Amino acid sequence: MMDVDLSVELAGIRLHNPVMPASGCFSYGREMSRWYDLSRLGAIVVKGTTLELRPGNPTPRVAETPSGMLNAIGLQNPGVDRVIAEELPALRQYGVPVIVNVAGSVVEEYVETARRLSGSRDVAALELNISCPNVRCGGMHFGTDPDMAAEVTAAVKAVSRVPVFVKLSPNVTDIVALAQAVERAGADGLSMINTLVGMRIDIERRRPILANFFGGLSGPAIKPVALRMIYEVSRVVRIPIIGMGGITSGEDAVEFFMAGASAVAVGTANFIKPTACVDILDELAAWCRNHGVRAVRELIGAAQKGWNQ
Amino acid sequence: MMDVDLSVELAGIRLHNPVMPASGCFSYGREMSRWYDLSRLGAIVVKGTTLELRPGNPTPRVAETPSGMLNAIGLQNPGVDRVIAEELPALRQYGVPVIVNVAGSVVEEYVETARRLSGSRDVAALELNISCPNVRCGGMHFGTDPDMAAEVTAAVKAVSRVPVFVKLSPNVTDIVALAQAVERAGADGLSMINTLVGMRIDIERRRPILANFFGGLSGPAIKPVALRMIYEVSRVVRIPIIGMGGITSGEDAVEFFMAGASAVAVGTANFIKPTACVDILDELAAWCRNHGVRAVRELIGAAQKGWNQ
Amino acid sequence: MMAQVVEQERLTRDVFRLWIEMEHDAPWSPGQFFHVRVGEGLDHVLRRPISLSEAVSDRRFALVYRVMGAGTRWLAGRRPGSALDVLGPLGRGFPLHPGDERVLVIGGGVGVPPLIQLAREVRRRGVEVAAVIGFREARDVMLVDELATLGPVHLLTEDGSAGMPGRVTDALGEDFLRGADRFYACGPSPMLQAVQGKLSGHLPGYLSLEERMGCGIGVCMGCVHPIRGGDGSPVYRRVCADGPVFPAEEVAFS
Amino acid sequence: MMAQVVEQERLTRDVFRLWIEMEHDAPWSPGQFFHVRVGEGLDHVLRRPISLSEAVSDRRFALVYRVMGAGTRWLAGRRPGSALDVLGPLGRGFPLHPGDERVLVIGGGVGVPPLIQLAREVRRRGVEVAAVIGFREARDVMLVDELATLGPVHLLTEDGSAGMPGRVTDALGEDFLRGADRFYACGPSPMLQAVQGKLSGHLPGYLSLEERMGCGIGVCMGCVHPIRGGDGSPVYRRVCADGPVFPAEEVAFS
Ligand SMILES: Cc1cc2nc3c(=O)[nH]c(=O)nc-3n(C[C@H](O)[C@H](O)[C@H](O)COP(=O)(O)OP(=O)(O)OC[C@H]3O[C@@H](n4cnc5c(N)ncnc54)[C@H](O)[C@@H]3O)c2cc1C
Ligand SMILES: Cc1cc2nc3c(=O)[nH]c(=O)nc-3n(C[C@H](O)[C@H](O)[C@H](O)COP(=O)(O)OP(=O)(O)OC[C@H]3O[C@@H](n4cnc5c(N)ncnc54)[C@H](O)[C@@H]3O)c2cc1C
Ligand SMILES: Cc1cc2nc3c(=O)[nH]c(=O)nc-3n(C[C@H](O)[C@H](O)[C@H](O)COP(=O)(O)O)c2cc1C
Ligand SMILES: Cc1cc2nc3c(=O)[nH]c(=O)nc-3n(C[C@H](O)[C@H](O)[C@H](O)COP(=O)(O)O)c2cc1C
Ligand code: FES
Ligand code: FES
Repeated sequence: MMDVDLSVELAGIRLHNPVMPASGCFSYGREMSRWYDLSRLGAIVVKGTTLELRPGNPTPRVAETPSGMLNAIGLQNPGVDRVIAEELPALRQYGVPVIVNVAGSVVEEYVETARRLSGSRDVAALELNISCPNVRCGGMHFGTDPDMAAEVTAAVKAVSRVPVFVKLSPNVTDIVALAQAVERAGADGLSMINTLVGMRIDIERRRPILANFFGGLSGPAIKPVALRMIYEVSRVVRIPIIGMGGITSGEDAVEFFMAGASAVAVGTANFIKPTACVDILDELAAWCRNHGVRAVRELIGAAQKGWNQ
Repeated sequence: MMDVDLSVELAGIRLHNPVMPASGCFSYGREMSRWYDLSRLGAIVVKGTTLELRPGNPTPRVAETPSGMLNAIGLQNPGVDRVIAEELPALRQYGVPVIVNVAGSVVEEYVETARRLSGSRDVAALELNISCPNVRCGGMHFGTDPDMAAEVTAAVKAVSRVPVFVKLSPNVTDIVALAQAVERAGADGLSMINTLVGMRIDIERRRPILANFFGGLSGPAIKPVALRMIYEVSRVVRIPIIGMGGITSGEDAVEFFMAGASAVAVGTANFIKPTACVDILDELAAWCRNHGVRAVRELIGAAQKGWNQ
Repeated sequence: MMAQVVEQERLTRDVFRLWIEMEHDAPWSPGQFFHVRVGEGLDHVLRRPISLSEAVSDRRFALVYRVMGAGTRWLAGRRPGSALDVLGPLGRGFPLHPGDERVLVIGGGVGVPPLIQLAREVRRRGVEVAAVIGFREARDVMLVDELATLGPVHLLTEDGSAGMPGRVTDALGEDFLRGADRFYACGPSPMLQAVQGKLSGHLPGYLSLEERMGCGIGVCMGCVHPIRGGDGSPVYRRVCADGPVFPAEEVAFS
Repeated sequence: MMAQVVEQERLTRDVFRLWIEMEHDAPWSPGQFFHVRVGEGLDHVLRRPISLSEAVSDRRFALVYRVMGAGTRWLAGRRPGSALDVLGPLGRGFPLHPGDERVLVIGGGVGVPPLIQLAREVRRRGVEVAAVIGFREARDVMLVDELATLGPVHLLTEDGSAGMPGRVTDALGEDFLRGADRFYACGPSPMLQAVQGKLSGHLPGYLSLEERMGCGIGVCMGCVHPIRGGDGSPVYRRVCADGPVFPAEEVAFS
């Protein structure tokens, strides 16, 4: 049986394999450790963390959609200091890089949260979630304006001692412009995609299902949008992309690599099956073996050459 | 058994019921007439029509995605003159308003196509498909820039003797800005949403499945995005909205009405079942009866009042 | 985890009892739930939480569910012998208190099923059980026999078409509560809120809550409910992992 | 339209023959196809086109398919008695020409099945049929018996593990073509192109094309193939409604 080299490098961080959970679908790992050995993961990506504790949104917070789901959790988290003190140390034992997803409402909040996190020995990289509404700009999202996205990226880069990934929102006219703006601002990598904004209506009660009205659409339904955006962006940036959006199988992961991702993150699929990440990893390895692929790295961008070539 | 009033009014056009096919999923009606009596439809919406014949894209033109599909037909159509001469007259016999979807690459093309169509007695309204790339602006889409969208709308309005609906693309940061721009430019109504741009990769062949690389994502997968956009837009515009995006059942149609649509169009569901439009109409009527709804009009925007109210 | 469907019984026009057999023994307690995968393919990405209603061994369980939407409709179509993908039992069930001599179980609609196994466990410990159960109308009534073998059952229907007319709280008079040590309630939110209103300060007890769930295993924060902490102020806690059962006095309703 | 699964036979490791019985009689001709709904729920919005392989009445048909992906895998799991949602027979099949005395049917892989009923219809009219069929290797070979009762069968495999080594075009020598009035070919695109290249100018015939389909009924323009019109220039025509069978000399390959 051929040995497949699953390792990838992301902004100087070597991952023993390219599969990790997506932020918000893994909490801080404690509960998942009951379902499998977390050291099998390529990296651990934890819940969106803010400077202060956030209670999150009222419920219902989740709704089902065809091949997908909506969530409006509202970033419930205990705040960065408790995350550093109480959550991250427990992840040391697994010996895999920990990436902390950082959220905020104003640039200073991102910066301060990032500064504190990057000072922790438990943090290997940051992932800036710039899909949150910027309270200063009337709730407009950092992630939809290239200038704002660049500003928050540069500010965080200035204080961070670890690599900074910027997580892009798909709810934009021109994802390439966003990606290029944050690359120029110093981002070490990109995570894409975050959720699409959607809604469902409870027709019996004649109101939105989610208490927050709108929520983020994730799961297999959004996979084609994620692949398209990764394909477009990876053509023009030089920084690596962590690909996500509807991955539920090893073949899905292969699709993301071929579109241009250097690693993959698994979100909603964890709700289908708690062992999704490691199952996908096993399927990916098996696929490579069956297809004579010696190193998963070889797949990155393989479909970029395109059609009829 | 209670009699449900299914009629709606769209920009002065009275429809005996609110269900119609979505453009491109019904060709010019001839084939569908073998599956059911087209006079049962609220309106007929035909394929995107251009000034000159268009051969369309190479194949593969379609691909399946979870709860959805991608298409890159490329507007194959015989050109406006043949449509007027050969296709539309056959639809007269059904006695329902015919809406012609108009596409183009430059403003003048839209205008001339619209002028010729609006001169035909067989055309009740136009639907401007502004998702096509504008060749003058380097392929940028009319549908993603409010100024360009307003310009093409105003130019078509100036020559059209029939109401003009503008079909909005969901691939934008701010759908509300687009909707308001075309409303100000004189649009009589909106159709939303067109497809999301997506892609799939054939991992065995290591290339995009579609010969065109990217395609438009439609079907149930996009329903939450469509509902969200209709909900947002219907709050701020006064013109009616034809809602579409993943409708496959009467309950789906109810969701769209409650989100703010005044009529619904059915696209991809026609491929699941040729009789989708009339089946959905029957289910909608049954739902209204079972819920004591005397007129489907009452449902329009019913979920706008929102949660906890 | 794969389980096998052993039996599918219809209890009322829209409620079914599904017997499943797990591949392996699973620790369980009354009040826990299973997170059940529904449908084939990727159409439904969310599992459905259904409470454990009865356990006849450490691997054979009954789930009683009402057909509400697509997922439970699919479930009702499963036939004996077919495989079912379930996670569980999950969550924290009803705590039993040594020293209790008489407890009340209070259930409404599909909140009744989880009380069956609870009442059995309580009886097994020699504790007396009285049940107060409410349904909309006569044709919704179910599981009375199962409870009647364990103690007195007070049945109510909203329209009076079976048992006494009224809601469960109407049966919770002072006389009735006398001598009771604790209550356990499961049912729709408005019922739980009414029970809490009626009994708080009179009788300690537990409420089993319902919220829409994502993961069911504590990682997504989808299923939270405001629960009063030590300082009395409500914080969102996870129904799936910290509950579904919480001490009644700690549950905040908005 | 609902049909019932009557039988599911395995022909090779990954090819199955599914017998279905339609609710009503349906007019059919060899070379037409069914558009088959796969899966439950909304996961798969596109039907799968599968050719009619055999017709034993106006409502009982055989479909022979290879398991390729999720849809055909699902199909292979259908058991006798279960319902199947099919549209069809759709499209335009193989035209038969009065006056023909000897025809060739040429098939590759799962392009062979549609030739069975075609060969039967041809034989029924007293026309001689010779079959040239190719497969990858011995374990893929199927349907030889069905064809052998109708006329000579020339079997080829790419690796020579059964029949002659080579591809179908290797059997289409001049000697072999002598006396033939027409050919009918079905198989993968490269095979059809090779057959066209070999036979054009020598023998008139038909090709049955494959394209990814949306609607299957002619409304979406998803399934087009370039077909030469009267002026010789190719225009996109619909495989589902104008085909899948086209006169060989009109088919353009890019
Ligand atoms: C801890 C817990 C235990 C439960 N135990 C039982 C039980 O024993 N018997 C029983 O009949 N019902 C029980 N329910 C409710 C049951 O989960 C829902 O009725 C069921 O999920 C509806 O699924 P559906 O696909 O039929 O409906 P749909 O409306 O199609 O479901 C769509 C989505 O909404 C969710 N949903 C809809 N209604 C509810 C609800 N009331 N509560 C939670 N999620 C909902 C579904 O899980 C799914 O994610 C329980 C709920 C919880 C939270
Ligand atoms: C007119 C016609 C007749 C056919 N007859 C037969 C037959 O008799 N026996 C047989 O085994 N196969 C036949 N095919 C091919 C068959 O349709 C595909 O193998 C099948 O659709 C694959 O579905 P899947 O879900 O297993 O694969 P997936 O790859 O999961 O399918 C995904 C999507 O791609 C489409 N697709 C994938 N491969 C093909 C293909 N080769 N041709 C067309 N669409 C494809 C599917 O229809 C579906 O929409 C025919 C195709 C056409 C166009
Ligand atoms: C319940 C839930 C919570 C999420 N929380 C976060 C978060 O805190 N920060 C973030 O950047 N993304 C968050 N996401 C987005 C995911 O990380 C991921 O980008 C998205 O869900 C697409 O991947 P998927 O389709 O595999 O789920 C969340 C998604 C879900 C479903
Ligand atoms: C095969 C296909 C062809 C389409 N062609 C057109 C078109 O010509 N013009 C247009 O405005 N929209 C076109 N659309 C978009 C649909 O009209 C509709 O907006 C979209 O598919 C969403 O609806 P649905 O999910 O019900 O399909 C097409 C969609 C499909 C699937
Ligand atoms: S359902 Fe995910 S935390 Fe409870
Ligand atoms: S598949 Fe739609 S036109 Fe042929």
